[in-house]
Amino acid sequence: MTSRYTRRELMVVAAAREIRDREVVFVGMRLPLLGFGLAKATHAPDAVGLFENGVIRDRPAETFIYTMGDPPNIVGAVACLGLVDVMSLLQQGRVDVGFIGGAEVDPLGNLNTTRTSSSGALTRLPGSGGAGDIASLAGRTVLIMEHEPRRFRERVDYITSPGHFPGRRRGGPATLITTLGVFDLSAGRVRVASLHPGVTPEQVREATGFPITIDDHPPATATPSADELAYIRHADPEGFWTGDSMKSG
Amino acid sequence: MTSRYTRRELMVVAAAREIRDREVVFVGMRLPLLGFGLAKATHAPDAVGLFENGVIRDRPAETFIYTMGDPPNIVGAVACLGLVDVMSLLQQGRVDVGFIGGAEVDPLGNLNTTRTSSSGALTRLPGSGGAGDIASLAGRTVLIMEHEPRRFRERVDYITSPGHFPGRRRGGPATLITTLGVFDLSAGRVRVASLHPGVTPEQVREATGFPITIDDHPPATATPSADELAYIRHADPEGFWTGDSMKSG
Amino acid sequence: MAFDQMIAAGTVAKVIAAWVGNVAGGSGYGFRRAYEQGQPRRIVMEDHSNFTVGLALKAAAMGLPYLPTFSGLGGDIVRGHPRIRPIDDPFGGPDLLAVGALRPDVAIIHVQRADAQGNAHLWGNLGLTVEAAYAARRTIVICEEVVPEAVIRSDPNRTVIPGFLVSAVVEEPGGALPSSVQGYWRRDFEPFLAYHRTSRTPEGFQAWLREWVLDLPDRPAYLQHMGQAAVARLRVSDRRLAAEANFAP
Amino acid sequence: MAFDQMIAAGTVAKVIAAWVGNVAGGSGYGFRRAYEQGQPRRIVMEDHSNFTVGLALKAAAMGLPYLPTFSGLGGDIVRGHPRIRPIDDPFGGPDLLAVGALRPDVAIIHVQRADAQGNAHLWGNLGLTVEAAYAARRTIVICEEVVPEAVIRSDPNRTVIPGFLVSAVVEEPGGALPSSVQGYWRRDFEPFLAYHRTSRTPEGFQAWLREWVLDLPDRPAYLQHMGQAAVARLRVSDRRLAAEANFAP
Repeated sequence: MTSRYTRRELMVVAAAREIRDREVVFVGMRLPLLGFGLAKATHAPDAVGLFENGVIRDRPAETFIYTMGDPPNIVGAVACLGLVDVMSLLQQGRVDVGFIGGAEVDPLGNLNTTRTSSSGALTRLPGSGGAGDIASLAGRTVLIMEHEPRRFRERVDYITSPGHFPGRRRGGPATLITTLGVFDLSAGRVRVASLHPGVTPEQVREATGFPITIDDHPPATATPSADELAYIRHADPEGFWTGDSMKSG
Repeated sequence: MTSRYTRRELMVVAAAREIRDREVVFVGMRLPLLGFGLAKATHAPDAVGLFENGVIRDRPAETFIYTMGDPPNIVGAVACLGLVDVMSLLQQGRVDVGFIGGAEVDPLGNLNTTRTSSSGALTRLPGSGGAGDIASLAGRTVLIMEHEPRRFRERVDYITSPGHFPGRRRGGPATLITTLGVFDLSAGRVRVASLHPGVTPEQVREATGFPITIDDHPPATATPSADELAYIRHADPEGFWTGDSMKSG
Repeated sequence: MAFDQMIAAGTVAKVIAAWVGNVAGGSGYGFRRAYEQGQPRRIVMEDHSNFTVGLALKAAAMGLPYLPTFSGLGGDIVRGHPRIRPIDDPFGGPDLLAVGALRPDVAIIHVQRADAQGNAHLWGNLGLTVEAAYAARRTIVICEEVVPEAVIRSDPNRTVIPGFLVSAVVEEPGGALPSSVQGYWRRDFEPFLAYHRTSRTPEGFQAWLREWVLDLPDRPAYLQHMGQAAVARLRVSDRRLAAEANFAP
Repeated sequence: MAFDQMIAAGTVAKVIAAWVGNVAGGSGYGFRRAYEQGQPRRIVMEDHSNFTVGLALKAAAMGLPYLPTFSGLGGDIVRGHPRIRPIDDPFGGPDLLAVGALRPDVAIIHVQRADAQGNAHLWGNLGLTVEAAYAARRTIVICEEVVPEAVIRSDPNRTVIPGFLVSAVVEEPGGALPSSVQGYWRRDFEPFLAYHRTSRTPEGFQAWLREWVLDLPDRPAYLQHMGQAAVARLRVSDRRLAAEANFAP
């Protein structure tokens, strides 16, 4: 990480690049929300964003929002439907890409946000929210995680958001964006796509609780341009989501 | 029929009397719509009416309507939802009574509005509309028919709107209002509740294509009061529905 | 009535509907000739009740192969039906029916206003409009007015169809005539009566088809043929505005 | 957060939810203590995704024993779930899950305005509000304003809950604070952060409970305890009105 941008800002840029123009995106809060806004402001002006509470937007809210139900996220929305309506569109296959996070991930891209005993004691997490639905039903999913050994597990304790599995109807994890790099999950295993500037393969191996294949000279994740940073800092002026201490899933 | 009121006006009054106060009523067009309005204006001020297109009203439209989707039926509605929404409420069991009509009826209260060969040749009728749903799902149903031998059949050619049958989940035909009388169907057979003034048991037997039991001295259907007639003529000023030539189901 | 006109014109191979007729008179003569005599061509008829056809569209809208219902049990509509079959309740309750998804190739819907992206505001009578728009492979929105996107965004709860479901937007004021559009056009009832009379014979229908379809190149010509006086009489100029809804954040 | 508060107060025996936490910080400490340590009492947890809990309510709202879905296949939420089980597609497609109906005893919902009969106008964020109101045995509507019925009737498409489903109407301005109400109240984010901090320990929670619940007899006292300045800051005084919708017939 350089002094010019935080690792989370880099992750927002990586998230934005997962969105293609004209795609329908299932947007989460935090980094994906910023990534959606950034994609709209740059290479994907005609992308459309769905929120699990029923909101459909084709541009980010005018002001900072803490939750997707906050009034500024309604103002200027193209539609404000119910949860079942947008989930129905998701189930229909109308959503190209969805973003989800978790406390634990495994090589198949399974995510756990329900409960874990990885620390020895039982820890209860908040639960699925819409993540399990997005994982099941989106055209592809992008996973966003803090890269720590206890979070990268051979097998997650509980599959809240299913990754690749036999008989999957559509979709599945395409990309994993972490605090250390960007990984391709589309083939059902974890392959390094790029490492964040300054991150070494050894660091990644040590932070990953399962064997991982890394090419000899993996490319570096593209760094944020000045315009991209300007956008992010305008959207998250106090670094609530992109500051130094990222909150998990 | 006397000169003071038409037989259809009498039927509207009979229909209104089938509605109790505070009931939720699935309203059809024509006579049931007038009956609902009349009940509201008299003994059932707190009844609520559902229309199959999604409209919910607690008073009749201000002006005459030809169809339930006509703009005056939206103005002043308490809610205007979709068809599936009101049908869902019907399926939930939230509707106390529904009104339906048909081209043919049989002793179990089965109604046919789909197709018949009673005249020798095949005749196609418009179909169920919402009638089959009301027959299936309302707390009870009131049937409204022209009383003619070819319409009162031992077994209808096609059951569009099911009457009494083994395994019925709820509801079923309660009352049949015809151009000749009012009949109780609640026990799964046709029993005369009242004959319209001037109608003889012989007339009814001749006009009914199946055996029918009539008590020795059946009561006469209560005639419309001046207030009731005034209401009906205000609501249907040109006698479109209550004039001399009634249209079938 | 539109069903009947298309059938009588010989453009329809199959009808999937709960009701085919004329709100003015009941019977649709074109439908009857096709169904009873195969004139001008045979049609296949898939009969429904309002709720089952609504559920068939809703199933497609929800991305499901079917939806369950209790409606129709004990009747003939669902007997041997190509899209409806009996199923068990997996939780051990009474038997149900499964209504298979109906996914139209095209849905054509008329709304009051839409923006150029197809985000559509609709109010008044809803019926099955929203389900059809969600279910169809392609949805064409016809509107009274194409409005600036700020109008749509001022009230996202009024957007019943998000633009990303819409293939084309057509600005065609009066495009729904002789049917009504809440706040824009009254129903013109006379054409329903006239069509009912004239369509009684194939010759009458052909005369109607020539006069009202074949000889009129576009909608302005249609309105001109209706006559200025009729158009003026049907156009809504009163205002009964919805109560204010403040979306300020 | 309300979930967490009720659980930590020991008033909850069972939770049926997709997500239990605090929008400010993720974890709900009261929920964690109950789930992990049985403090102050054991709770039974029925985990869902947003869509499956939505479908459970929707099934009850539609009067059905279940609704099918593809969401959750391949994951652990649906494994051995008391309300979700695998089913066949009766039309021969891929396997599905059946989500059993969830019928709450009471739904408590907050809307902008309602008339004295409970006909309720709601705009902005919808989520699962409508499904809950339809599904529950009793629905209590809390509103910012009880308005004359003419206000509700001016815009029947805004009436998301018809009054005949409503058991009680409560006029309680600010009753949703610290959450937002579109057009009336901004979200007060600070209490979410403060609760997150203080609820980390049982003692902290008890202090919170005393200060914000037990020591405040009613909602006016709650608002007074918030302080005039906070209330003034949160109250929306701007106006961003929905575009006109003309309902004239």
